[in-house]
Amino acid sequence: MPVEFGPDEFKTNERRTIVTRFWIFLFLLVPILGVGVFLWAPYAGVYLPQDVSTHGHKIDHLFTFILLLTGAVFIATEVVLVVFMWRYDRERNQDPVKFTHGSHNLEMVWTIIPAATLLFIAIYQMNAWAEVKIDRPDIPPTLKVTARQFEWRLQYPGPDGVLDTRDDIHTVNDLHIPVNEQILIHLESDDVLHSFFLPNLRIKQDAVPGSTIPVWFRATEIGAFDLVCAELCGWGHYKMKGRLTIESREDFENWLEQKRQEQEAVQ
Amino acid sequence: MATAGHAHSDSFQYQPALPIPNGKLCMWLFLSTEIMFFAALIGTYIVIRFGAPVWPFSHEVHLSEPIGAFNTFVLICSSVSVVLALEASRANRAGAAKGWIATTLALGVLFLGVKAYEYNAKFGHGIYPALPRSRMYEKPDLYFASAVRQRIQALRAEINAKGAENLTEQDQQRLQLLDEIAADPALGPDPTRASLTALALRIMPLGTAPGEEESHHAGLNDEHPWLKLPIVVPGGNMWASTYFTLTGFHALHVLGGLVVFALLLFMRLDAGKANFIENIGLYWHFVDIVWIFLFPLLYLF
Amino acid sequence: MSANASGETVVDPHAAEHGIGKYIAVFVALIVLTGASFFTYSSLWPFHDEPAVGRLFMMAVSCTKATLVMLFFMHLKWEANWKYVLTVPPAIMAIFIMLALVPDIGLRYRIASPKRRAFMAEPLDVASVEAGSHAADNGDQQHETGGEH
Amino acid sequence: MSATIAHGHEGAHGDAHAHSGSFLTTYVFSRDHKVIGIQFLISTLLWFVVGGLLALAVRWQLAWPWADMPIVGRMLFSAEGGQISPEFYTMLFTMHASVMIFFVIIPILAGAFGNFLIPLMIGAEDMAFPTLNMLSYWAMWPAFILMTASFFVEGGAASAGWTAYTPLASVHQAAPASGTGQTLWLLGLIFVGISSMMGSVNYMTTIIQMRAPGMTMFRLPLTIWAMFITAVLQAFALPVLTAALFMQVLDRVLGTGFFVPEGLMINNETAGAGGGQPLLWQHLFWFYSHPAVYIMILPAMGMVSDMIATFARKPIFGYKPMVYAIAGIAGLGFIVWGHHMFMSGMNPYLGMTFMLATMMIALPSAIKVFNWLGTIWGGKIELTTPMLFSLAFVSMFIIGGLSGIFMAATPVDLFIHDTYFIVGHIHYVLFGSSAFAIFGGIYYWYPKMFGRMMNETLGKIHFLLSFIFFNGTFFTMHILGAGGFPRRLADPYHYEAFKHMQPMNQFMTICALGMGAAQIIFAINFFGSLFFGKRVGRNPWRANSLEWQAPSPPGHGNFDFQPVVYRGPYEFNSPEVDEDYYPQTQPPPEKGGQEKQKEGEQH
Repeated sequence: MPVEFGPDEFKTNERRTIVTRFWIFLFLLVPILGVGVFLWAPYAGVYLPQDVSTHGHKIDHLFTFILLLTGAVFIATEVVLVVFMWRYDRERNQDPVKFTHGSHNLEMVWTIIPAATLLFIAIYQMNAWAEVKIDRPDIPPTLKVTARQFEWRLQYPGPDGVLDTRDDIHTVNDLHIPVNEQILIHLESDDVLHSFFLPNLRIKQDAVPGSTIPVWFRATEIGAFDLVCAELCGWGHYKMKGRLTIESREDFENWLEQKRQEQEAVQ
Repeated sequence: MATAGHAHSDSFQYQPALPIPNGKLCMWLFLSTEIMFFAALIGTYIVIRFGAPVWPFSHEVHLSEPIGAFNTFVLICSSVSVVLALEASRANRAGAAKGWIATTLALGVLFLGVKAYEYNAKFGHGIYPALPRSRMYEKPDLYFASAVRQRIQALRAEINAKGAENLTEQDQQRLQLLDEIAADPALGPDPTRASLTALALRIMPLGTAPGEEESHHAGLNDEHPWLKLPIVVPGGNMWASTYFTLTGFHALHVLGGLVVFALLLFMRLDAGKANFIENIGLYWHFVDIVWIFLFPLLYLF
Repeated sequence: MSANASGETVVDPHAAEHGIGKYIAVFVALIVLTGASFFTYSSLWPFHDEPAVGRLFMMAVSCTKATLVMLFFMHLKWEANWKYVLTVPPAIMAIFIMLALVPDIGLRYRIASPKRRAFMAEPLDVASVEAGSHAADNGDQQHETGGEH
Repeated sequence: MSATIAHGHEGAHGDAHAHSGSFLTTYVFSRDHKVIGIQFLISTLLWFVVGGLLALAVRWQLAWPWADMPIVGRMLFSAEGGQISPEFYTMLFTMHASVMIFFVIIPILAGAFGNFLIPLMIGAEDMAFPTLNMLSYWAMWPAFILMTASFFVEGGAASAGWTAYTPLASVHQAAPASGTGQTLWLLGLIFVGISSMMGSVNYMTTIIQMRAPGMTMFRLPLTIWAMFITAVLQAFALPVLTAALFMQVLDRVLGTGFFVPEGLMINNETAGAGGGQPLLWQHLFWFYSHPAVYIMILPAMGMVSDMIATFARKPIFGYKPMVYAIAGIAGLGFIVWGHHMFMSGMNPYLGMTFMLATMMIALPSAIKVFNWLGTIWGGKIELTTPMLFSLAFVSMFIIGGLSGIFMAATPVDLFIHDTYFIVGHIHYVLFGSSAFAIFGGIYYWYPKMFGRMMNETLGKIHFLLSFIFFNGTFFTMHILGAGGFPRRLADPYHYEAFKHMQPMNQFMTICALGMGAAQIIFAINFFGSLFFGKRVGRNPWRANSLEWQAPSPPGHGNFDFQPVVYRGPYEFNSPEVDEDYYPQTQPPPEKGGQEKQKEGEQH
């Protein structure tokens, strides 16, 4: 009894070679364009933004390290896929099919090597994580950030140097910090979840209502950057935008004093 | 071969698998999903309860351990009766099986009845979660005082709305009582912490911790049920949230079992129904086990 | 098939058929164990100062009761090994999810904000009220609740 | 040809069974697993259209924010002059994700393919509980109706993201749209959960108890293994979500305080009792929703394994490691949910634990990819449409899997969390992998479902356009994310730093439109082939597994003979036989003479 083939393509072999080559080329485009996009990205300015923190380079380094590692695996596997498609195409491959159910040794190899690599990455990154989220500096808070729909409320200690007293200085969406100093922020939320995201400082932390979450960093360069809300907080999420100004100690104190006087003038 | 398609059920054979009927396997798998369902609920209760700064003793929320224990007893009895129904059905004693199923049904209804009585007692004391907020306050603070004031005003307005000439003697007494409460120092211009606490205790005295001696003195809300003044139960909101959620979902499971038992009463429960009774029995025992954990967690801890 | 069904070691699933006496025994055991939970409330219970002991005791009693129900009423005692496959993984995961919730939810007041602390429940300070009421407010309060004092 | 394939005339056979009940019991309230599977397939494909249109609207806003939507804009938002309002934008991406995850990918894999394939592939005449199976489909309808209704209630549909993070989702005052719509959303998902629960216990029972004689667990096709493990995942993880959904409903409706801390005031109103913790929701939600990611990919992996072996004409490489990898993914999948919460304020030590487990879950995925490559090594590859989709699955899954490692590394996640990197990653896994496998699966099993072939040329055009436009849409998301581009912003260009990324977004939107248009070809092919497709015999692809030994389409009861299984499902090009395939039911050659064996005699 004749075997019933489905599609016509298998009965007639004309045009098939060209068509097959086309598909293989299409799959080859994946690694080529994939790598290409990542090579092009820094030139297009769509890549890790300028880093102005002391810990940021570790994160960037980890990112690059993982990118190179996964990039190598990506290129290798995609190329192997394309080569196999080329080599073992039905028309091209005149050898008999390799009738095998697998290889125990190969399985061991490609289990143990990735496992060791992954374990290495896991351990390699722990220090960076601890630096950002665990090893909290033992200093009084520089300021308190309270997120609410849809603004950032910032509260600096007044002349007494203590938060939550009458002489506190309040600003909205205007975050100033001194450069090259350890900053400790107490992050709170008044209503829903928000996320305190400073792309240039490689800082991200959700603000959770009911909790005070410490955030610490040290900025290394003077400049103005974005403060972004990175957790959906309602319809106005997109406009919950703040401005981060990193400035010298003097400028910072002048600004603080100016704010204090403005505040007193109102009261 | 060509005719095989017409009588599949008889002709199809399957690879030997677990030596139990499909229905029983399915029931056990269903019960493992139920384990996870109650694990989420009970786990939530445990972390919320033991993480809370203060949690009410059962007497503070008018929870009666003997009633809970009685309900435990009822469920254990119903577990025995359903297992006896299974035995009777396996022995092909359909009448006896139906009797035991009817007993189980009656015990289940009794359980739900007791549950309803308990719920009613809580509702009567104002212990329930409600939007935008219930009558329960976590601490005797100014919010509480203002809520009491508002309630008193609302009651006054309600009585006065009848018009001065229509007031009965009872209404007069009520107005008098409201005036007395309004004169409480806690509702005055500057209440102290102690006076606010005193007001809270006057409205609803808290129960006693286990092991302490019971002292029964009724609060305003108990003496005059129409008052329905706000109350203070520290930790009461989360207590009510978890208590009603846990017992509520358990009661729904009981109800589900009872529906099946009621349907069973219309069938002939001979040996042919034994597997079915075994499956519903498994479910019923599971519901029993959940209660075995809920009872100490909610009533005795 | 189940003529020799009295022994507990028989693995025959029908062994339970004539074991009504066994069910009664389990029933009695369950009642006694429920009573044992209540024992923590009696004045004879020696650990009133340490509630954790009583709670552990009650949980142990509950686990025993649940095991009895599963073994006898749910016939797990006479089932093959599939019973472990179906009951142990959910039990492990049930405990695991509870444990995983402890650091964030069980300890949620560890990093509570000042605002949260301000609204947080706290035990009623009954002692201060009693001290105050016996001194000054006694006369005022007597009218409503005096009969009880 | 073996006797098992030769006998039986499918046309006559089909007729013998088709008219046993009325139209209503045969096609609507059917208890036949194949009809239920096709019902699931059609329903979910319709929701696929809905979800896709929502996605296109999201893309429109990202490319040209506040621009009038052409044609449909005036109809939909006449109040805003044809613009998408920010409230509506939050609804769009919320409902896009909810629909795609809960109404498309999960039900199409578990509901449609699971239902159709499980009894056929294990050699059973139907599911263990046909009525329960029917109920699991009809339990989806309340969900469909509730979700549809939620678009039309006051305030609009759910808008707190598909993750429904509290308190935004659980407090009425938090968002104008988190009113009735959110409650309906929660109730809808509860029904989806009930449906999945009924389906999963049924699948497990069927696979354990109703395999044909000789079909041992390690002779099951990988599709079935994947379906089995998926069912286990659903059975154990879903109840936790159901409990959490109920708690959020209670928080919203009754005023319990599970997810609300003390003293929470939103828009000057008290937001409920208090005493709970917002992170509780995230833990319970991700306890299900992380395994759900595997629920959405494992059956696809199984189906792809079957297709790749068939079209490489070669046994699957490392069958048992593949099975163990599926089980490993499932096992680890339960203890990695916290990696969605690294930035959530979770205890950082807990985060470290979750990070270790998360790293390890990349391992079984890697093993699977290597085994697929091993399978096509030394084969004779036939580039049919299903095979193209399967190879695309492998190619795309490599990207999706590798990009996951970035998120698993907690310090890197610190930066890319909640950026478009995540969006790219999830779409490579869910669209590039799962949806491509679904398309492949439809092309592959369509002949079995309807007895006709889908058009190969149209199929290949569909593949070509989908593949190109898919990558055009989603690959660039990775570098957008590396640039810090946050997700869920109605107007990202509000920030100076992201303004120069708008042209890239426009390119992506154009690709997305192209991808949407490509699906029209698929729809034409799918529905056209019902009437004009070429009729096929039992085994058009010359595959081994049991479903291909049944008539196409199989009649009620599936098999017109008692299937007896002699070997695993991937014995292609076996030296034992002359043909390049070796059906599971074909007796070994030494018994070749006795073709008319009585069922179950020996194996």
